[in-house]
Amino acid sequence: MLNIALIIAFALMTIAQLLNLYRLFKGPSLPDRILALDTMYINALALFVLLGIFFDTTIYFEAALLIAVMGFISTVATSKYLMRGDIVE
Amino acid sequence: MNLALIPLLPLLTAFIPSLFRNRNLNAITAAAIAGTSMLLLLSQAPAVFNGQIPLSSWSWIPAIDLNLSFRVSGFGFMFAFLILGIGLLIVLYARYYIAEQDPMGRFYTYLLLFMGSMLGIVLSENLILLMMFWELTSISSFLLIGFWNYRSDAREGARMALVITGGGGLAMIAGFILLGNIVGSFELTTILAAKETVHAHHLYPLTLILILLGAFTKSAQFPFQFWLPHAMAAPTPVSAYLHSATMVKAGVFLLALLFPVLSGSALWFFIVTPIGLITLMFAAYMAMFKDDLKGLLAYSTVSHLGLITLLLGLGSPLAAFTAVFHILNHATFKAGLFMLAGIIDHETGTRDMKRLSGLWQYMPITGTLTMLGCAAMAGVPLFNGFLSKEMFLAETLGPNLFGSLSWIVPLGATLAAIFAVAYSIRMVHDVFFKEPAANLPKKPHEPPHGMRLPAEILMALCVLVGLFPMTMAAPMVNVAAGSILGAATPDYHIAIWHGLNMALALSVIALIGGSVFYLQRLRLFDSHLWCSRYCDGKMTFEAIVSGLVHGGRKTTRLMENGSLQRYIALLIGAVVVLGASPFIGSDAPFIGPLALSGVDPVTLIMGLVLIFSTVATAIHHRNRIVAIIMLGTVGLIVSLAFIRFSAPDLALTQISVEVVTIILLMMALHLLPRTTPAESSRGRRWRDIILSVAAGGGCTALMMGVLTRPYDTIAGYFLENSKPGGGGTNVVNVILVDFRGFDTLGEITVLVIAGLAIYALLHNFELKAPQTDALGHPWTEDRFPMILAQITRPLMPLALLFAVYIFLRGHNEPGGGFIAGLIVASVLILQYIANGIVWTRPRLNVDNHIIMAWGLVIAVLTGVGSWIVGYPFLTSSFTYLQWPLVGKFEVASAIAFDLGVFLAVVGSVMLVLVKLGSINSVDAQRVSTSVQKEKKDKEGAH
Amino acid sequence: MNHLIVAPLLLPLLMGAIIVIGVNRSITLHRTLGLISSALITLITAVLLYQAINGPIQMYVLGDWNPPFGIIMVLDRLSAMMIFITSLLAFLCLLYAIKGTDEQGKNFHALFQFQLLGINGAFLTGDIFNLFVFFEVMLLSSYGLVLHGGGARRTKAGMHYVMLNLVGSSIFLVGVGVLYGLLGSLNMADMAVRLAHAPAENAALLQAGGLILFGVFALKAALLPLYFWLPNAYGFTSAPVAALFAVMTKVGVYVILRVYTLIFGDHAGVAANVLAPWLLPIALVTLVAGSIGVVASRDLRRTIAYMVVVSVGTLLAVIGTFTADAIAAAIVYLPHTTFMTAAMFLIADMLRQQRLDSGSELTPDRPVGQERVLGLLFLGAAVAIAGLPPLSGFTAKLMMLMGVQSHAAAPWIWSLILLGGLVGLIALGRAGSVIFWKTVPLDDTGLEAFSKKPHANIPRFGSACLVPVLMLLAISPLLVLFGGPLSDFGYAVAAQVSQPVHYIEAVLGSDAVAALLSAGGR
Amino acid sequence: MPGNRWILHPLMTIALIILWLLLNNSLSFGHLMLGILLGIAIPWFTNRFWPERPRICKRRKFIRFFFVTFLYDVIVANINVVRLILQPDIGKLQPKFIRIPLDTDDPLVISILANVISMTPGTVSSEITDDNKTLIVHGLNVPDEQAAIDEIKARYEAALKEIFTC
Amino acid sequence: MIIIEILVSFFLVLGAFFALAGSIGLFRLRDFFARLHGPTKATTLGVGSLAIASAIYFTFHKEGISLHEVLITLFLFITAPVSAHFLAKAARHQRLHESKKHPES
Amino acid sequence: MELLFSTCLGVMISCGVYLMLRGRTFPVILGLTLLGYAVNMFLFVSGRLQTNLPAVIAPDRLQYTDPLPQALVLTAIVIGFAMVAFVVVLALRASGELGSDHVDGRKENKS
Ligand code: NA
Ligand code: NA
Repeated sequence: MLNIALIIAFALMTIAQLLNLYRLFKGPSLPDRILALDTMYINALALFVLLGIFFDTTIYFEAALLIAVMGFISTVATSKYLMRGDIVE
Repeated sequence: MNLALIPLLPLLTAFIPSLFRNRNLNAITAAAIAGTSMLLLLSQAPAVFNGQIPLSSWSWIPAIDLNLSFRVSGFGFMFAFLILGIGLLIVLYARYYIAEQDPMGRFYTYLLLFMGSMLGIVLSENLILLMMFWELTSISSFLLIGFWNYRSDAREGARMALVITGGGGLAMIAGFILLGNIVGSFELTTILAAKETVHAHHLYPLTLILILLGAFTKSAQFPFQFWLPHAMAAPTPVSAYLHSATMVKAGVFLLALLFPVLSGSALWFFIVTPIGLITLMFAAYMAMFKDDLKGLLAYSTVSHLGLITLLLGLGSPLAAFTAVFHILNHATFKAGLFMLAGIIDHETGTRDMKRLSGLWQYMPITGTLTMLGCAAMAGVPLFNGFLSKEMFLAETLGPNLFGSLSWIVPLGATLAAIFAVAYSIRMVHDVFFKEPAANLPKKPHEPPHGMRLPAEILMALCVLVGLFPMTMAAPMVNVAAGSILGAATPDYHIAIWHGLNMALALSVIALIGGSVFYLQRLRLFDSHLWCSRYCDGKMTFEAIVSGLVHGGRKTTRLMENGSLQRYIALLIGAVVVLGASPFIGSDAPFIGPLALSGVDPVTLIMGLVLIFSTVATAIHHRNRIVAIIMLGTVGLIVSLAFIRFSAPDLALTQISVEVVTIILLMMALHLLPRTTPAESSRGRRWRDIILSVAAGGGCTALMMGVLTRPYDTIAGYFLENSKPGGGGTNVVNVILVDFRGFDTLGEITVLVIAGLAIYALLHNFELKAPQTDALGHPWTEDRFPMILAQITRPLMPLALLFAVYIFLRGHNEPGGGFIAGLIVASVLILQYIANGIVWTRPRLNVDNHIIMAWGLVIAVLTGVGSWIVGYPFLTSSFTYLQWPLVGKFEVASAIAFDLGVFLAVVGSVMLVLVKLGSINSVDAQRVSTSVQKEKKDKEGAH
Repeated sequence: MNHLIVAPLLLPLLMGAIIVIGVNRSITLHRTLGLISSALITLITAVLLYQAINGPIQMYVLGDWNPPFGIIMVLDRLSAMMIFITSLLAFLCLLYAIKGTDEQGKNFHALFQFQLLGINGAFLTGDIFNLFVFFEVMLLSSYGLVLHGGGARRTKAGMHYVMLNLVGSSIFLVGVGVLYGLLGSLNMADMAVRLAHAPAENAALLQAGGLILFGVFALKAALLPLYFWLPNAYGFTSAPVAALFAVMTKVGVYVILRVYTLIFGDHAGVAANVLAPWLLPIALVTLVAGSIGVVASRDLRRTIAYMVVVSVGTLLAVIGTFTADAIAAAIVYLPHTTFMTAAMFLIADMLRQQRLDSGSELTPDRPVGQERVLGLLFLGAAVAIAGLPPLSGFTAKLMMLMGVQSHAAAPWIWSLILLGGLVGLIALGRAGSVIFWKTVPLDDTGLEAFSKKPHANIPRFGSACLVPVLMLLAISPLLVLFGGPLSDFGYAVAAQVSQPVHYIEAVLGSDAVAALLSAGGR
Repeated sequence: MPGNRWILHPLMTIALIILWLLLNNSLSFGHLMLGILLGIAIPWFTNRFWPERPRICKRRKFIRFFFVTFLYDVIVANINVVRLILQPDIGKLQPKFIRIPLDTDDPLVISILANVISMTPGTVSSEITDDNKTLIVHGLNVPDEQAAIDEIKARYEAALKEIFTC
Repeated sequence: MIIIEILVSFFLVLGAFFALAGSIGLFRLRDFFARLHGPTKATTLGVGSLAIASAIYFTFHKEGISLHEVLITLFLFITAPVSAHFLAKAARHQRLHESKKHPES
Repeated sequence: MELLFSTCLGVMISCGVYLMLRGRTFPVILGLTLLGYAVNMFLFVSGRLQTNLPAVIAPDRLQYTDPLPQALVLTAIVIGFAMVAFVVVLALRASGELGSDHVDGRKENKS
């Protein structure tokens, strides 16, 4: 049963990633693309968690946490690039 | 020992004359040095005249059979005597000739260098050693000919001489090595005795040709004759020395020296004889039409060298004997004549025979001397020139290998003799007789006696030898020829009168014909006009050289068009070719035995996502920010792949590096054009696509080949020893900080270097940032949005905690100093983004240089620590401490090393990003400098 | 274990770091530290060279993890010679650099130390991936040094150099990936043993791996068609850096010699002598192309840069015969060409400064300021480089000609090497006569031009600048004077290099050698 | 909770200790010690970056707000949003920017308010005017603008103001 | 034990569903500001519930409680709105709202 | 799996190379970064593709992936990062010095 749930979850997350990818390519605006990338980060994080359960290991936890941190930073930086151009000023 | 000194003394002490300002001191020191060498030489005379060959030898570089060994053969002795004797006269002559403003000391230095090298050539026992001196004469003559370097003709003459003779020398190197290998020794004594071996060897022709190339270029034989007349741009003393007794004679010396081993074959005859004959005639012909005194003498010299070559080519013992004799005679009268030409030039200010005339009444003594010299040159009886020339004519009549065409030789010889008489008469009559010349640059008068003395001595010798050959010359000639011909030496009686014979007839014909030619010279001049344009090889030479240069420039421009795109394409292409080459014609199966593992849908789709976003990066590369975002996606999926395939550490590193990279790229993009113009031509684009597909496909193929093959790896060792030996369960990290800690040390060094280099690049460098964004909107006023500031500040401690966590667990779980460092760095960067440099920089009041440097120091010292316990660098040690309550926990030196890594990462990343951030904002730079100033003040305080 | 072996790495590393810590201190401090370090390294490498000449091959096991598992440094005669050459050259270049060059930009001395670390590391390491790491250390600091001082031409040339080498680094990793994926080891000696046992069906892949690596090394060594970055990079960078870089291309040469005798040597079974068919022809073509560049270039510094290419072509052509005698000759030629080109770069720099506006371009200009001294230096360097007696170029060239004569391609090598010499003669003769003789004005009725005194405001060079150059030049006569011992050393090196079993035995012990021989290697 | 010269930032220290234990998934004494150590040490480093002390005056209200109101709203919000997203005809949506006049000028309060708004029903705070007087919020579906404004001000701003002002 | 499994499965599917919903919003909605809502809320909550699932799972499948997944959720709840705010700000800077029908009172 | 991985890698390398052959510094840098990712993956899989066998010693596990390539890739990633950082800054410097972001400093748009 857990496996079925996992498979479903994987399936849904993969579809989600594809939808993000669509938005990433389609745009049309830059904020759209950035938003898509940010969402991909968070979904990747979700995939890490799923993998952790699937493989029955906690070894991917830090990766998940780190990806959250880095996703945030990159989104912030990119948005600031759009608003100010100058990221570190 | 003193053998070696004869050449080495002038070489090693050459610098002395140029130490003095006083011109007399210059001359005296030079004379003293040459004189000493002369004495050393004469001390060998007894032995030599007893027919011995004094030898002395020291081993030097066995690998190239180079020995410091010298010999004084009779022939060598004669040459050395000429070199030193005439050299001494030249020293005296030059003292008067060289003008005030010319650096006389330097002149004598060059002269001594040249003298030493010449002596070396004629006294060497070892071929390689001889080769060294040979090339040395090329260098020193280059300096001598170019002495008046402010004159372009001097420069060109010098360079031409250098290239021709030096180039010939290169050919001769090859020839000598071959000769030495054929014989099995480079010592002349052995070589000269090995005629049969050499002639029998299949490389004999090649060897001969290469060596002759060297000799002919040096002795200005046709078709290399042209450099010599242009060497006349040298000061007359130089010409008198180089072109009478020394440099140009080196070639014929070598021919005579190797005569015993190389001569006596048809090949020798058919190369040497014609060359000599052509040179003899051609140069004599040219000499008649030279208006320049020195030009006339130069061509006459070439022609006489041709004569000697021809004699050696004929190959009979007597011919060789005659050659030796003529070498001696020619040296004497030609040196004198050059000096006289120099005197005339010096006292009248010109050497042009069109302007000179009727000098007799001003300088009768010089005139008399010139007449004597020219008589010798023309081969008038009672002068030394006559003796050898008549013997020569006699030799030409002898049978030779031309068979039915044998008559060509005497005919050519006689013609040349006729020309010689003609130009000799001209030199006397045009200059000293006819109506006195008007408008000469100077008022002509006799030179100071010291300047005339050398010429007087030489002319006296010409006459004396002419009158009493058997007493004056025969002994020396016999010894010299004897050392060449050995047993074959003819017991020849040199005499003025041999009775009425063909040779005498030819001499007479020459004298009469020459006079006739001279009288008819005006007609001849007209007929000669065509030649004056074409007969000078200089044009050809320069055409060749400049052709070489321009061809070179074209080729270079063709290859190196300065386009990086082409260079990268070449690199990729070259590697593709190299990598593909082994598979061409290899029948082994490409895919290995291992079965492929199955694909699950999630991975498959993620793979597709990776491919799509990669391609998107390439497609969107013109719209740069979009490309960056796509690149970010690629990086994200790559880290996913690392997780998928059991590499959590890689995923952690990849994701953090990737984000920092993206920030870096955007910071740069802000100061660069936002878009890339479409500028690649269609063809170029296709070329690139093909190339990149080849590269990518190649890598795919390689990887398939590798992945489908089994391999046994050293990995097992790491897995076993990680815990017991390295004290950590995360094998990857243990490899990094322990098994291969040295790599990691290098890796953080690279980071530090990057920091340094980037800082240096950005130092005192400013770029203007655009005022509006891509859509043309002005930038938002709100530089540091409140919300971000409010969130990031409390975020900082949390992130530090996380970093500590990642750092500490690194040894046993995924993580470690590097990732911790990147986390801290990116959180600090977040501070900068949220609050700006002006707010943040002073709050981290320590120079990032110093942080990263300390990282390195700590890492190194950790490694050095293991020396104390007697282990090699970087040997790790760890132990488990049992603490009350806390329990058992591990202390490993690797942690200290990892701390170094951590600091290096934080320091370098911060250094780069902050410096990069502040290059376009003045206040930011002000802050960072003020921070440094603060520190300086602090240091100043205590 | 002989800790001295890692001293040439740790000393510059530590000193570099210390200099960085003192980043805000005076340049004098940086200079002192840099000089002390370089001098010490030179002494240490001299000692190591002495040990290597008289002793067996030594190994330093880093982290006490025995090969093939840990990283090792190996000191044989070849590596010892290379690190000594490097250190000595670096010391002399630094002596020249502290006369102002180092102030043209930031962080010169730290970068210089790290440069030293990288080069020495590349020479000493016995591990293919560690070699990559040291390549990167070497390259990145060289990037910094090449661009030191800035300026448009220099930046552009530097950028080409950087980007090409970045591509090269990626290719290196691909090559290592292939080899590790099939052999499962990184220690070069161990790779050799495993390669000897490699099955036939892996032959093509293994050869591909080896040849891909050659692509990278060829870029470093500057072989055709991968040397195009060099003339500008060396011609436009600051003189001491260019002089130091005379040894950088030799790193490529060294690595080629090392990898393709040790790993892909005769004993390498399915991948034996994989480079043999490629190296000689490529090197000869490089020699020709370089010579063409030499005659073609209008700028003295570029002329010298092309001479670097020529010397690489010569070296690798000779090495390309893969015979002991030839390798010995190459070993004799290597220090000569390195030091002499370096000296010439420095001389060209002094000339550039003392001429009015044409700098090092070969166009007539005012008379050189210190015409006597510089003329003498130039003559010396030119004679040496053109391979004329009595300097080292002549003896080295002779030894190479004699070393390759047994090889089938000897006629080609001979004629091309000799022609290369002729070209050098032509180019340097022209250069010298233009710079020292053909001074303004251009009209040939020269007396009044000659009597013209050089203009004022010419920088004059004190002994501080001249001494390092003199010391560099002084090496040449020494190489001739002690040509006997030198050539013996050359043969000794060749004996080790052409018989890699010694190396393998020193690293992995005699069992490994036995295993190697059992695989049918010799 | 005022800091003293050892414990600069009591709240932060406590938070750090808890986080440390969470990270390590352990309550061992060793980790507790380490956590306390870090909890005290880290604020020393970060003090210069976070000099302000958030004053949570009404703790009980604070707890109630975040762990009852907020959590509840988040869940509701998500269900709403998902419903809106998944509804077949998205044309019926009435997205709108609404300007909310702010009664506080405390940056912390404003920030928290903005975030809370973003996480709760159909609204994303998208800009704070430069004078910090108005918060511009994007509503995914705003049939009645005034109602939305009133609810936000009453339900969140007031509460937050109360919590963070003594 | 079965309850645990049910619980885990529930949270897994729920979380994945929410995450997907967020992406659907990103995929489907008409203009940027509308799209912003999905990922900000749904995805965050979705990942949150996945984290809960993981926490429960590891608490009962490995020895000892495992709560560190909570950290992820916490972090996302703090940062997601900020990201959203920033993106919206950027979008407004790009005048995306002016092109669309966005009445501003 | 191997085929999928190799294909992805081939595509990455192709795109990287293509970008590196462009005439402006920025695409070249993008290409270098991309190539860097690809090459790292190449080095990584030289230890073969393993699912859920991380090289972290655990008492109950017998199989592990080959940790060595992972360590190498970590080093390579860091070095690659340093290089990209440097070349990015160099591109800035060049555009400042040469007044153009063309790799050859050319002003006019032709190739
Ligand atoms: Na900035
Ligand atoms: Na190089």
